[in-house]
Amino acid sequence: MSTSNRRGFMKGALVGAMMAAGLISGHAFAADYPTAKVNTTGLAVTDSTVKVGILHSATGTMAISETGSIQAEKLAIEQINAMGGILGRKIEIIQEDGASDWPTFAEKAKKLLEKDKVAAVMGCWTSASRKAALPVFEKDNGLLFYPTFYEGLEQSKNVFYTGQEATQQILAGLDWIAKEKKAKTFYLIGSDYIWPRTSMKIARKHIEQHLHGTVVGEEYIALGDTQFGSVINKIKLKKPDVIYAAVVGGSNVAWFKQLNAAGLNSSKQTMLTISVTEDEVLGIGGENLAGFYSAMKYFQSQDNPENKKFVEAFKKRWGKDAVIGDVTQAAYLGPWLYKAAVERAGSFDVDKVQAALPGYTFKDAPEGPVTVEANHHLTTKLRIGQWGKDGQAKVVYTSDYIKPDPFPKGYQ
Amino acid sequence: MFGYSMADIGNIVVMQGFSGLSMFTVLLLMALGLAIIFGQMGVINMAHGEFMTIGAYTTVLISKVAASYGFTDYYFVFAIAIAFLLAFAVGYFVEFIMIRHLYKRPLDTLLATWGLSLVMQQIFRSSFGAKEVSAELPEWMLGSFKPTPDIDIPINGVFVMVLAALVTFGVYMFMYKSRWGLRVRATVQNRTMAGAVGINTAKVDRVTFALGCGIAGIAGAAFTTIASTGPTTGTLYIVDSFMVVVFGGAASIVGTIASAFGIAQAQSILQFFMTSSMGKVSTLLVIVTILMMKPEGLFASKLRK
Amino acid sequence: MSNTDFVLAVEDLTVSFDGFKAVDSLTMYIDKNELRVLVGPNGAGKTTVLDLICGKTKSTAGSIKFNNTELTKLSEHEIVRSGVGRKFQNPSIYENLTVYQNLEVSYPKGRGVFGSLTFKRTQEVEDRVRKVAADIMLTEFLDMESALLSHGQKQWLEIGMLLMQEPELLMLDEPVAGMSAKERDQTADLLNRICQNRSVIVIEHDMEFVKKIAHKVTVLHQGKILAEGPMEKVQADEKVIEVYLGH
Amino acid sequence: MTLWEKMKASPVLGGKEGVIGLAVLAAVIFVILPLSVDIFRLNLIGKYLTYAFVAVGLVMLWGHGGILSLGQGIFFGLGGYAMAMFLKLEASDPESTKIQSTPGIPDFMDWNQLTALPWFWEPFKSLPFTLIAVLTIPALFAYIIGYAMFKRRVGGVYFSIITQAIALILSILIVGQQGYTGGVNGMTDLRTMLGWDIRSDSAKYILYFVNGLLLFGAIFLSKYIMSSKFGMLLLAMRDKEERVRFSGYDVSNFKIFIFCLAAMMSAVGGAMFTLQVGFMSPSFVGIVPSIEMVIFCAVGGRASLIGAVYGTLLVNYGKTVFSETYPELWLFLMGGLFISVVMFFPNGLAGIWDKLATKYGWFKDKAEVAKKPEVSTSGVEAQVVLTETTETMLAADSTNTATKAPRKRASKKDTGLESSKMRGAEA
Repeated sequence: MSTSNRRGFMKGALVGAMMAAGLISGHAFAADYPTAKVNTTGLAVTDSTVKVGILHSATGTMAISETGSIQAEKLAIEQINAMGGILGRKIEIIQEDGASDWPTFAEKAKKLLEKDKVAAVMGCWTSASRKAALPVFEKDNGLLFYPTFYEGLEQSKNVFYTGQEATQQILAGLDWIAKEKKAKTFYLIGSDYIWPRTSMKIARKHIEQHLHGTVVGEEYIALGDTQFGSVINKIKLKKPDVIYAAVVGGSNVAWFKQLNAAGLNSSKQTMLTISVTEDEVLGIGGENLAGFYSAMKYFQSQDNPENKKFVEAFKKRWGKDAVIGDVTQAAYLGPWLYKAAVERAGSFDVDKVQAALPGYTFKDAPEGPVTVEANHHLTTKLRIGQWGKDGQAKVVYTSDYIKPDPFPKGYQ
Repeated sequence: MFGYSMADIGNIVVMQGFSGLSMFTVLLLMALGLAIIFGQMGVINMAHGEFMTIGAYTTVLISKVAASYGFTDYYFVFAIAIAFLLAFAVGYFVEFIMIRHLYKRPLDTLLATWGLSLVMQQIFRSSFGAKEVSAELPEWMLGSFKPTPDIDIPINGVFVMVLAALVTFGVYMFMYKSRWGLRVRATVQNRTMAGAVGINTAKVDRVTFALGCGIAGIAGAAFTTIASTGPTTGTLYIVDSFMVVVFGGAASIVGTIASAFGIAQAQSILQFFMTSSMGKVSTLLVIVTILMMKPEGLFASKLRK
Repeated sequence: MSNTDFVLAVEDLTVSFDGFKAVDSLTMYIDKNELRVLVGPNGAGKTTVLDLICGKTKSTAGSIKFNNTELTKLSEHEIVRSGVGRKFQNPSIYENLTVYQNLEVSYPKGRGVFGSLTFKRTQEVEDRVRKVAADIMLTEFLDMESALLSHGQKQWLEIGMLLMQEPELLMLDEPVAGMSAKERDQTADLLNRICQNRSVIVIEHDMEFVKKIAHKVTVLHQGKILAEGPMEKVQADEKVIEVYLGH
Repeated sequence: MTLWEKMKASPVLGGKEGVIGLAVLAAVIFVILPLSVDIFRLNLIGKYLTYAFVAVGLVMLWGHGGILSLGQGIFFGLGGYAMAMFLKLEASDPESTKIQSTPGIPDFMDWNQLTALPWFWEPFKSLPFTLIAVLTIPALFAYIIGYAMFKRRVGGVYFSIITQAIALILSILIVGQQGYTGGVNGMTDLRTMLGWDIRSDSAKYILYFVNGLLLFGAIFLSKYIMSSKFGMLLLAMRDKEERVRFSGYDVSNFKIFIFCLAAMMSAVGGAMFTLQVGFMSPSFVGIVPSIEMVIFCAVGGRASLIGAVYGTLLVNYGKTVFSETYPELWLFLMGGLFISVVMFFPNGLAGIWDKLATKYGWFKDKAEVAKKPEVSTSGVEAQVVLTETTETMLAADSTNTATKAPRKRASKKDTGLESSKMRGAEA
């Protein structure tokens, strides 16, 4: 990592991480920050602890995706606690299950904010769960760190979005594939809900207006549908240069398996997807993905030292078979950003924390340095990974820094 | 279809025909076990999808074991056998502790098996983790068979097709050509009478239920080749399975076959000409409309009441 | 078909199940206040005839006229409302309700959705229930849950439920099945009493009982009428003897 | 007569036990809960109580009528969406949506490139229209479904599975037509109703009480229906449909009516849900919530109106508590609860109460007890023999008729299975 101003990491990921963060912020002691001063709004902050909520689906269909986020957030919090916590206060986790049910997210968010008075919440995964919980955060003036790449069109003072918004993930990826593969015709396919639809809308405009290409087909699959025979035949008929895919959940696995079986493997067909991370590969199987591309801001295989350390710590904590996808890494950023924000603000008060975070650059993020912008999204790079049979992606392209633009002009 | 060559269209027609057939066999395999449990026994088994998931996880586990012994080529045959046995055994046990107390309350079996499905999902999650997993497929099952350079026939589709044919044949032989089948049918038609002529109806029930579950296990194993395996995978299949069985006329295995065929062709064609999600909705609407007009399904046995 | 003076005129009635003709071109007329008994071996089509008249089964061809109203096009409840009552082979009563309630439910008022919501137990209802209860010998049991009645009493209760509707035509499928000898006698009296102002069709196997009640007997065989007339005449009919003995 | 005596004698309320049951429920909902929990929990309970509308409807439809609808989520959703459309329009005034390409339309429409409000949204600018729509749209929908099915005598399991399929279709449609419906996200961020902030604590209190009153309204209405001839016919249809038909009743009309009524109750629940929770999403329309609602009813006792309310509260409270305390285990507990209720307590909480009450002789004279819910493990289709109606009818009997004697038969001390066995012996 060239931008890193430090050298000589100590062995052992945990110790390394402790030291790393320690070097940046300096050790803080609770005594320097009396509770009455740092907590003026009645949050669950004592002289020795601060309560933070984790709100993801541990059960239901979304548990498949959200488990990684829970693990990353817990790991980050344990590391923060091991190096002394935030302003000398250990983080106590209160974990709630959103049960893959959007209203439950709202209910649990309310419970965390109103009953437990948590100082911040790491959570939500799907847009629907965030949309359901958002009014609660806004009304109770809570703080949410949201890890998933999403469709944008949102900006709340109560949320920090640690994943990419749609334009960050889409535009540079399309530029790359159009240039690299000389692609002119695109087939867009996604699951039938807001994120794929919004993403495809942006992709279509970009393809038509900036790349001067053609969209030869646009297709949406009912959530949970597992039969792709007809869709694949339509694609075969249109023979697009690139399939641009945003299929999710159980459908995603079926999509790749059936695509491959129908002879459309990477030797015949270029595909760029924005919905496959290392987590999904577990279910799809590397052999069905080999050669296809994903556009993400992070891949587990990145070989910068911060990432190596992170991967090692993650596997040590959650087992050697654990994999880390884009969202998992973004979830890992949440607690660290929160820690930095509180320390910059010198207070746990939500308003002060909110004000303190924009402008901060987190240099030790596994993906590489990220900067929090005034619109509460992160400036990040985009990477294109090409999947191998082993279920890991080789990073074949890394973009420049891309500023977040949740309300992109000309794409709405 | 302007702008495409005749050859293109010809190829698509062939492949589309195959994809309709392939969907047919998938639906059939999904529904066969339920046709026995729901159609013959009247048990509304909402945990049918979870029995399929048992088969799927079994296959995944065996593929892992096989891989570690360098034995990946033909493990699938064993996996299917073990998936059947395991799902059969669980079904046998479930019948014994739960279902047999509920035969006279069919709507209650729906609620109880719903509870069962929740419990099974959590068992899967606790044992295998919340994330999806995949079975490593043998080399020969990947890719496609090419009669001409432009036509791809998916091998896993062919595999599911062959398996569905075998299982259907097996079920047919069992139900209509074996002594056991005779007992099953006798018990279903007139329990008291069957008991009176010396059939152990309790045992027949148990084996029949377990058999239906075992077939679900086979289906689950086969579906690892085309779809996902996770704790909640079963929920993807349950409604389709019931639709097939009900649409076919619950008590008729021929009906189940016919209805799987009809639904698959309709959905396959509609999804080709409409968007996938509207194709699915339209298919369901057509089924529901037909069912409203002909509630007994396509192949109801006409009885003189 | 032309109009007739008969209460019930069945003409050329046919029904087939998958080609099997359970009732085959049957023609039969029932007079006012007549008590007709249908006899015949099992599978002769007796119950099917009743099913056809009351609309439970739809005919393939032919006509059924009740007071010159065509019944074949009407639905079950319309047929009942036009004055036809039907008792089933197995006593069909509401076991969770009391005898009183069983009779009350059968009272022909408040038969629509909103009528039933606003239905009140008036003196008229009360009187009618008591009168019918007396007819069917169940006065003492009015407040008993009907599941607790004996088999014979259940049969009577079902007849009583039909009487509540004051039908012009009453059809009874094996009303004395499962009854003791004494109950059979009581039932015979009951039937003789109730057919005084209505027509009754009875299906019965017990020839002794048939003799006690029948005005006329119709013998069915394979969906067709084999013989019809007074009991003595029918009993002497050679075809009838052949069918019964050869059976 | 004093008021107390009048109430006791009322066949609608269900005798002494019925009156006390209602009084206790009223005390729980209107006094005990509001005094003992904070506004957060109370709002949560208010949310649970919106499901109780569905459960009460199901008691009539399923417990008494024997018609198991697995599509009650459809109506809950329709009611909820109707209300949400009104609130969303109010929240989308041009001022607060000025950053949109088309200000003045709901945000999700703007994201989906709609540039004008669809025609069918227009009337939802009016609250009176919305309130009428909450009741009539689900009823109309239920009428169409009910008419198509009951006139063709689709019943039992087939009805259940077809309603389930309709629930699935509707949820796919809502998700698919996101420009008009908000898709899988639903309609979120609802704030005010005619300028009144529904998210404030005071509004939550008020809505909770309104919800409670409406629920009591639904219960009273149901009790009235159950105690009328209609209620008796409903039971009769459940057990001997053919007989009812041949007593001159058009059975399908009765079924359609009760189905529509249950649909309307569900819809009121849905509308109250939207108001109290502040959003509506397709996750209430689909298969899972529809089955869950049946389970609330089963846990409470499928034939008992009051039981249904307690069942709803218990299951949802259990869900909340278990998922807070044992997030990894709560499915085991829920699944186990459903299985055990069905297998061991088919009459749910109401059945347990009856057993206890019988054993200790609370409220009942033993003769009446004999006619209480009999479940049946021995019956044909899913049957429970009923509770309130028979009992209330009996109460009415004792005032109207003098012949009490036969009721006092010695063998009727026991309930349930024992007594059905005895009946076998007597028959």
